[in-house]
Amino acid sequence: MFDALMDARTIALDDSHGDVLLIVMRGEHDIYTAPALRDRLEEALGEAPTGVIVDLSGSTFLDSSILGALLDARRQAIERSIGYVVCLGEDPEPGVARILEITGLVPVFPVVRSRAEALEAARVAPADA
Amino acid sequence: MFDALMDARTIALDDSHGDVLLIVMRGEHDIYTAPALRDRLEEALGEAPTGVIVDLSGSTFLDSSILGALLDARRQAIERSIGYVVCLGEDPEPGVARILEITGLVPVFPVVRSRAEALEAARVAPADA
Amino acid sequence: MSDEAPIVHLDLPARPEGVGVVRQALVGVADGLAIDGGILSDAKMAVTEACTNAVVHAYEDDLGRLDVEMYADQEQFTVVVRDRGVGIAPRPARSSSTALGLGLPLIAALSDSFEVRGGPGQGTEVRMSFSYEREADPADENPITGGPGPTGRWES
Amino acid sequence: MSDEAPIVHLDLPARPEGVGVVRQALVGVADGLAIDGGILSDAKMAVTEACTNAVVHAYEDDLGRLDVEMYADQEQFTVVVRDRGVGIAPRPARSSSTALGLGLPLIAALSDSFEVRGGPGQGTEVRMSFSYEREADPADENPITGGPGPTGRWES
Ligand SMILES: Nc1ncnc2c1ncn2[C@@H]1O[C@H](COP(=O)(O)OP(=O)(O)O)[C@@H](O)[C@H]1O
Ligand SMILES: Nc1ncnc2c1ncn2[C@@H]1O[C@H](COP(=O)(O)OP(=O)(O)O)[C@@H](O)[C@H]1O
Repeated sequence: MFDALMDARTIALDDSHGDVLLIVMRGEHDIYTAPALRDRLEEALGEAPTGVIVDLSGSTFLDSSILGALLDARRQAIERSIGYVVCLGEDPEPGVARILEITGLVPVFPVVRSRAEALEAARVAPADA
Repeated sequence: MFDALMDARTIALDDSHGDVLLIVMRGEHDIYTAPALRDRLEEALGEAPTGVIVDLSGSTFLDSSILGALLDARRQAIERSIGYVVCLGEDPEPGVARILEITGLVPVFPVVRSRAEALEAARVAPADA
Repeated sequence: MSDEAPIVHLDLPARPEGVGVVRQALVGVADGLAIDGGILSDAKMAVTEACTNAVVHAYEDDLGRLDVEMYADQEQFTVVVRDRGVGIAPRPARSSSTALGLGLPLIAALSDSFEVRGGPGQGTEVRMSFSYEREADPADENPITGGPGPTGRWES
Repeated sequence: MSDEAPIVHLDLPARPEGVGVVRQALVGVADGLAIDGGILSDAKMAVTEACTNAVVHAYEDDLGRLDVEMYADQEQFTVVVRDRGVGIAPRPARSSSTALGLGLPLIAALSDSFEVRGGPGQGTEVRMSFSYEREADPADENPITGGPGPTGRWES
């Protein structure tokens, strides 16, 4: 176990779930990694799957630049009628859970806890616009 | 899981192993925590058990002030004919393993990997002085 | 730690990669002060937002500096984030901007007290304090209202 | 990051709790530079030893300051640790001292190059560089010899 690996800020695309693409974020994310996240989201949405899940369960921190990127992607998903869900994991870090809660964004994205719930919800195209 | 808990620098005394006292160090340790470590070691050696184990398996970093404290305690253990072992764990952090290796201190303390080995070795009083 | 001199003074380029440096330094300070995990988490977020504003809004080029001081007294620790940039001023929303508009609301919601100073040509100073023990959650006292608008900016 | 200006300049009291702040700031810098875990680990240790020396040896009282700069270029990053204390000089080993005497040897073993400057009355500056990619382990080139002596000091 290397500190630097534990702390590594990674954004990986997981395409092993068929029609649903996962974007898996680990470590701390902010204005420094936001451009890479926007690229990845663009990529995932562009491959026009049934749905996209942003998996934050391995993430330890996110700021408002990340929320901005996630909300922009949500808008695009709605436009393209692609499912879009944020997955928080069962044991989220305060640096991730708190900002989602106090901004009231949990029902907006929506944010779910488990991977299973996320996969189910991502296969339903968004209702609202 | 709170960052601050994960990073917390703690030094705990574990007396649940009968005649062997464990000093369990978690997180990063340096000149700031060295005085507390010296106190704990003094305390443990003073209770005159069969042996003392310093458990570094949850520790992520240690510097030469900590080595100094551990070596002083080793000297005292030898004087008092108390067993003394450093336990590194099966998957030590580089911030702990590296300094022990490059200083050649692994055979000196001695340093062992598992808790079981440590308990066994700590019940043997040191041979050299 | 001392009440008078800053525990730490950081001076670094106002660039995206600097924000994490400030956050890590804050973790180091919090370690020394044995600060509660939830409060540290809030402080990391508020300080990140203040630094991000300096990185995103203060300077035209990427040569500007970001200046951060951390202080502690018996009741609270304080982080001051300062830039020498254009200052907070009414200005047309840049269409290219990806800023959400949640920075200052988050600072208000996550700190126990805060102060923003400055103006055009004076740069900006954001001063945030965090009590070691909270009587109430500041996010209840300064709640974030509204939600994302159709343009991407937050609307309250 | 820039090759010229320091990525970060830290100024803090030369006290034990400051050493962790510098280490955390280094982690933040390393994050931005995507530095290998093993090299970061070595850098944390070498920088800790240099800061500890400033804390332990440089000043008579606890009012002195510790000054740290971090730079990066294409091949390596460099950390400069500076104090304005008494300077490195031959002096009687204090019997009360708990210093092991491994600080400078560890700095030599863990950095790819280093330099110590100063002298009586001039303070001390330790400059350590760490390559992003190593051809050899510096600990093989500058091995630590000897072992703990009967007085508690390291003997080589
Ligand atoms: N350090 C700063 N320098 C200049 N302008 C700033 C600074 N901080 C904030 N501002 C201005 O105040 C506005 C509101 O800031 P904030 O609430 O943090 O939202 P955001 O940064 O997401 O736009 C910004 O859009 C910007 O115009
Ligand atoms: N920043 C400093 N200011 C003054 N003296 C120093 C400084 N750094 C090192 N020294 C002197 O050099 C000696 C050797 O330092 P070092 O190898 O780091 O071992 P240690 O600090 O464990 O004694 C110290 O004992 C001290 O006398």
